[in-house]
Amino acid sequence: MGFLDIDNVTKSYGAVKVLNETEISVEEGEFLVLVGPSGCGKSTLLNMIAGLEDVTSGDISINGRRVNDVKPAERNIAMVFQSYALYPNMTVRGNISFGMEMHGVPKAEREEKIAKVADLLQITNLLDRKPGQLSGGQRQRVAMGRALTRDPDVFLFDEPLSNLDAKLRVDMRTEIKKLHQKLGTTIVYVTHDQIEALTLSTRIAVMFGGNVQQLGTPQEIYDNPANMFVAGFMGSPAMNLLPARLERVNGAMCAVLKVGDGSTITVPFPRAEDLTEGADIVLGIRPEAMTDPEGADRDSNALTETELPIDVVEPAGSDTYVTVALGGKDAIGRFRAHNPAKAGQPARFTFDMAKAVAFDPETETRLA
Amino acid sequence: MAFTKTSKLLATVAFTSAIGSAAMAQEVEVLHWWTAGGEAAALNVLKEDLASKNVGWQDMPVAGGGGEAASTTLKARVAAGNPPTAAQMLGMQLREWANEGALGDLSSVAEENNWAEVVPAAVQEFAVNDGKWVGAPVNIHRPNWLWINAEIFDAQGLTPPTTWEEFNAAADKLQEAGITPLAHGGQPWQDATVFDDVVLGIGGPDFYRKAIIEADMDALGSDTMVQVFDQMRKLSGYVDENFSGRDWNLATAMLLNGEAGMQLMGDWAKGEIIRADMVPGEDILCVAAPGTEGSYLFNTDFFGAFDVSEESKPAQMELAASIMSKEFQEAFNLVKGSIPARTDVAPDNFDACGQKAMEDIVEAADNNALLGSMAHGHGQTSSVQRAMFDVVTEHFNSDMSSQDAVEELQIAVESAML
Amino acid sequence: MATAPTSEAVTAGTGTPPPGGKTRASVNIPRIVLYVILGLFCIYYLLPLYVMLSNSLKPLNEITSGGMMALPSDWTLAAWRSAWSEAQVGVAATGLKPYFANSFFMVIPAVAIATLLGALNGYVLTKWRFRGDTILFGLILFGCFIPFQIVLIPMARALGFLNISGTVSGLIFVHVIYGVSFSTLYFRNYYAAFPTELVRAAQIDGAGFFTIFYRILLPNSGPIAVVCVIWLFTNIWNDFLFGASFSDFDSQPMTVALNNLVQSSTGVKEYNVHFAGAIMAALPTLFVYIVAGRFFVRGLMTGSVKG
Amino acid sequence: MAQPMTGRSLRDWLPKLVLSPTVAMMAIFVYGFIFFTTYLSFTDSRMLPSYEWVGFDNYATLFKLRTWDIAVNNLLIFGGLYIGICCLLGLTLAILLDQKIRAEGFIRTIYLYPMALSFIVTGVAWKWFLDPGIGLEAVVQGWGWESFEFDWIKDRDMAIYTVVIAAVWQTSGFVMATFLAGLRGIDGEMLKAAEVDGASTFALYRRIVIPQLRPAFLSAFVVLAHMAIKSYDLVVALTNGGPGTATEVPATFMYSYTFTRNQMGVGAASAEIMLLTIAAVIIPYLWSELREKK
Repeated sequence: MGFLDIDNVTKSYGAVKVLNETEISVEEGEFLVLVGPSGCGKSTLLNMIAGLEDVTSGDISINGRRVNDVKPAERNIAMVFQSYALYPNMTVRGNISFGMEMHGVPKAEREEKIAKVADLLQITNLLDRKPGQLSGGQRQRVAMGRALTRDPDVFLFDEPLSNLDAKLRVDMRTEIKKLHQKLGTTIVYVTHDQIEALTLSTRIAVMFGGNVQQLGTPQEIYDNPANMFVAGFMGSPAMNLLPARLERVNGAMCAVLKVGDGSTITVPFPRAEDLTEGADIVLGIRPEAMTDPEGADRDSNALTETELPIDVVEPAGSDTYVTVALGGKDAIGRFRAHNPAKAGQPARFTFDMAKAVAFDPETETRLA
Repeated sequence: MAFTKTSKLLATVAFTSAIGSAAMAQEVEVLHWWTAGGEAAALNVLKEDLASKNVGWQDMPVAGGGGEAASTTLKARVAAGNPPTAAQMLGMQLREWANEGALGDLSSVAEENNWAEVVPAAVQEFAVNDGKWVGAPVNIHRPNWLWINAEIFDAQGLTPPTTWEEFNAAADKLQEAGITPLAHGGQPWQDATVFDDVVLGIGGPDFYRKAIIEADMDALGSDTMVQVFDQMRKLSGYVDENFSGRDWNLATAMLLNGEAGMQLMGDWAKGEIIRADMVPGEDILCVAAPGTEGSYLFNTDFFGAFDVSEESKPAQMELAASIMSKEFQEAFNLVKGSIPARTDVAPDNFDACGQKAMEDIVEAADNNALLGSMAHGHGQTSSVQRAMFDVVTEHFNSDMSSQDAVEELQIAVESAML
Repeated sequence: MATAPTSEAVTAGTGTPPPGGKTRASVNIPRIVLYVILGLFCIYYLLPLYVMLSNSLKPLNEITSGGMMALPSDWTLAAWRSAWSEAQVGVAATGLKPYFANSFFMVIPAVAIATLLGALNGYVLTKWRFRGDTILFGLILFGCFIPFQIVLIPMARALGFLNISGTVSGLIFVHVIYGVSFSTLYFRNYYAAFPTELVRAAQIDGAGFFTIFYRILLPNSGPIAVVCVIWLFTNIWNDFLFGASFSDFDSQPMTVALNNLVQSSTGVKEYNVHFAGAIMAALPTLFVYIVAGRFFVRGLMTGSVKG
Repeated sequence: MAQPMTGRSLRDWLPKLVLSPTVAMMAIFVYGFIFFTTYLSFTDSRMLPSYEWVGFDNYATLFKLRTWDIAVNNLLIFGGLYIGICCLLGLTLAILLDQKIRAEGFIRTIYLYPMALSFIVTGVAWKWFLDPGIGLEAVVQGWGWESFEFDWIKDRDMAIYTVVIAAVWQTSGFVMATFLAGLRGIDGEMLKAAEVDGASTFALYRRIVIPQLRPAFLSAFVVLAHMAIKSYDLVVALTNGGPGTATEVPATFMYSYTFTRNQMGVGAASAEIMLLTIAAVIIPYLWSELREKK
């Protein structure tokens, strides 16, 4: 039993089920990120944890207490909203103070806490302004300040960074992470941005279609995606998902892929050793496992080098992305910067098959 | 004059009545539509008279549409179970409310004061329902007057017409002289006032009674009725082109300032005449509408007494008694232009037209020619009355043939009586 | 945007550049034509007011002698004085003066209650949604369209039954009933655009149903409240049918008095007094329009327009 | 700590409790009364309600009445023109006023003020103004244009249009305000984008702006439809149904039969027809509203 338990929870609106039987257990101090495309049920789940939406069936408990029928205010949680939800008619001070006021905190204590939080977030000079006079980043801080005064059991974040511009988003991301490290509070954080999920979390729940597709550490999710959806959703550029056939060549299991010109390449695939020979699979391989030979991870035990014709070259500063036709799809490989590869010419590739995975094309789940 | 009489009365009453407490012992709430100028002031006479008897007056005026708005209010008040002590009503309304069983009984005060002796029988027909006095009449108006601009008639060498043929001849002559023969406002009740006059003038009192009051289908469809509409058609040619929608008083103004030669209108027009510093009977002649000499159309304002609680009844009786007092009847009707509803008020203070009306009504009553005016709520129930209005107005404002009008009239009346 | 939806949407709106972008040229022909057209429409809208105003400043004989469209040749305030305090509007010659109080006693509570109820309804219908709420809203909205003529008699019965017939309370009651549909419409549409996250944040902050309403929603409802108040004030102030039917001798509103002043059937018509009275009777509403007119457009913009 | 169960049920019930007075009022004073009227329309009620069942007699009477035909026709003419012209004029004025006009607030108030005036008396001013003998026609002829004619109010075929003129005067300012508000709500960026795309002012309005005013159109339409159907004061003050019965509308018809003519049954029947008409106009609106929300 964890600190925050989501036990077999479902949610439906009439006949429409938006969240299927969901089980998540969060330990104290964990930073759980719920990630998925819009409509996947992540915000619904967060709202149910907050008590803003009713649970259709199942139980939610926080700190050992079943909270299904407890008012949001009494769940000892704090929430930061996507739009920050600052009360436009109140000053920053009023916004931060409102929750404490509602909980009957004496004025002196409120003032003290406001001062502390404002100091922590460096918004002391903004306390007497109205939200309309603040920039996006400042509003974000105020919203967090409001949450911080609560000393909650659980912090809930509902896409708090999505309204900020790219630079500010990165800065605030770091601040949130710092804050978590400093306070050690349990956090449930909803986002649709997989980078946020990977950078912030201690654990990630990838959600799609009302189901948790995979729950695990960022590393597990990234390296061993449970299915093709997770594989495609997490990581950027996305994992290449290439139709292939398993064949045993010289006793070693290999993946056979079609190349653009109709020929095939065969790469040894030790991870698939236990799978059926002759089976059609979808080979999942991340761009950083399809590199120029010099860029390959020399520690890997499953490197294969081959030559492939390049369709497109995209220099991206630190890396160069090259596109080749593989298995009837466009596959992206990551070369080092300043690589001489040219579109229309063949180039040498190194496949790091230790990092490749295999999916069942029918069920889309990971086979190996 | 009215005021001296009232104050005298006030003095006597103050002398004889209670050892006056300042607060009114009783109150009457009176719904009426006399809200403007002289008539409202005249009603104040009644209020003060009651005050002298220690009865307070709660004024509930609702004007509009010749009592239409007040009648709606009255329905709402009755439906709410909160009727006023008394409400102003026209004859037919009084009858309809009495038939609904909403009215009380003034018989005791009526007997005490011998109302039956002094009120004309035709008026009593409305005031007495099922043997009970249900309302007190305030006045008797005569809608069948023809008002004539004496100066114009002199200048054109005309004499007041006594028949519709004479009227038409005079009108033709005025028209040739570039004067609008008939000042008229195209509103249904004004059209109907004229229609009443034509029916009575052409058909005579018996025909009027049959066709209008009894709504006899044969009479309504008779040749006489065709002639009536023929005459209405002629009249529609004697009005100016902008007559439609005009208020009656603006029509009277045309008569007064010489734009028009004649107007068919009730005796309330006298107020306008006097206000323009002219003398009714001299500057503006008053004669019975063509062919109606000897007959008298009337409409009377009653105060219908509602069936109020026992404790309010004494005040209600006081109110009724005050209304029927000679003093009030005289004072009020001098202002209103009508004549008292009791025949024993001395005519001395009335103007020439008033005095003529007081003579005419006696004659008409003797000849059984004192008839309720359809246009003014004393000829037919509201539904039939309005059905008649519809046809008369429609005919007057279009080129409908007299034959068609007669047929329409029969259909309309029949369906309204259902 | 979401933090300050109301104020910002408003100011952003007024800053909209005129489409067509023809503002730079300071004097040009289209611009002059534009002002001429707008001016002509001003005349159209002001003409009846001119007729009323100029005739209210004339002696009566100037009007009845045919000079209805002309300016007064003999200016006088007598008609205004008469309409205010001297004219006969019943047995007593009190003018309209005493009836203003009656109207205010009726209008102010009725507007306040109907607005507050509408605000609460709008709050529930948008922020505490439940199954069937939209249909319920539709049913409430239909109340806007009920012809008053048909409710007169049954309503009279109901008022009698409740023992408030002929009282100011009765009139307030009736006006609240038939005003609440409109106020609910306005507030619901307004609150629909009001961010629900604010309500959620307040819930988490520990605010209850009513606290959220008066601490969070109400302080941000200025514009729509103005729209609602203007609409209700105008309608209730100008109502005649209910005022005439459900009032008593001591609760008759302004419009009934004005009507009594104007609609004498067989008395002399003092048109100058009528017009003076009419303008006088409209002054409170005109005042509300002029003072609140700015907010009116803003309120409509953020409220009823966004369906 | 609050008892979970009571806290829960109160939370569930409180919003509904708050809504309940309104719901009760609507149930009784709108729907109850509609039901009552429906019932009356099948009875022989005359001066006051009566409960004698007569089936469809009142409807039969109603449909035989020429005045009713006229009233319904007039409502169609009046309603159509009134709503159409108000929308067109309101939109035009709103667009004109949206061109950064100096003294906009002042002009706006002038356009809006007629809503504040009661028609009890304004009607008289209009009546005079439209009267050929004293109003516009007389004035223009006085200026020397002898052949100028404007006598619609006296003309049976044209009188209903004068009602439209006065009604438009009263409400078009309000519609203008609604549209102006809608215009101000349109995203400025989009207009800039369209301008960059090379749209002419006309095209800009026709293709970009006006389509976005749809909610404003609907709001205006509801208010106008409500006013058109309830146009009682206006007609009474201006023409009182005349000349003849040329400007009778259902609202005046209904009032007249219910209260003046003491044929409450027929009045109730006409009210029923009116309610059905209103429903026919409003329900599609509500339907589109509801659909949008889902």
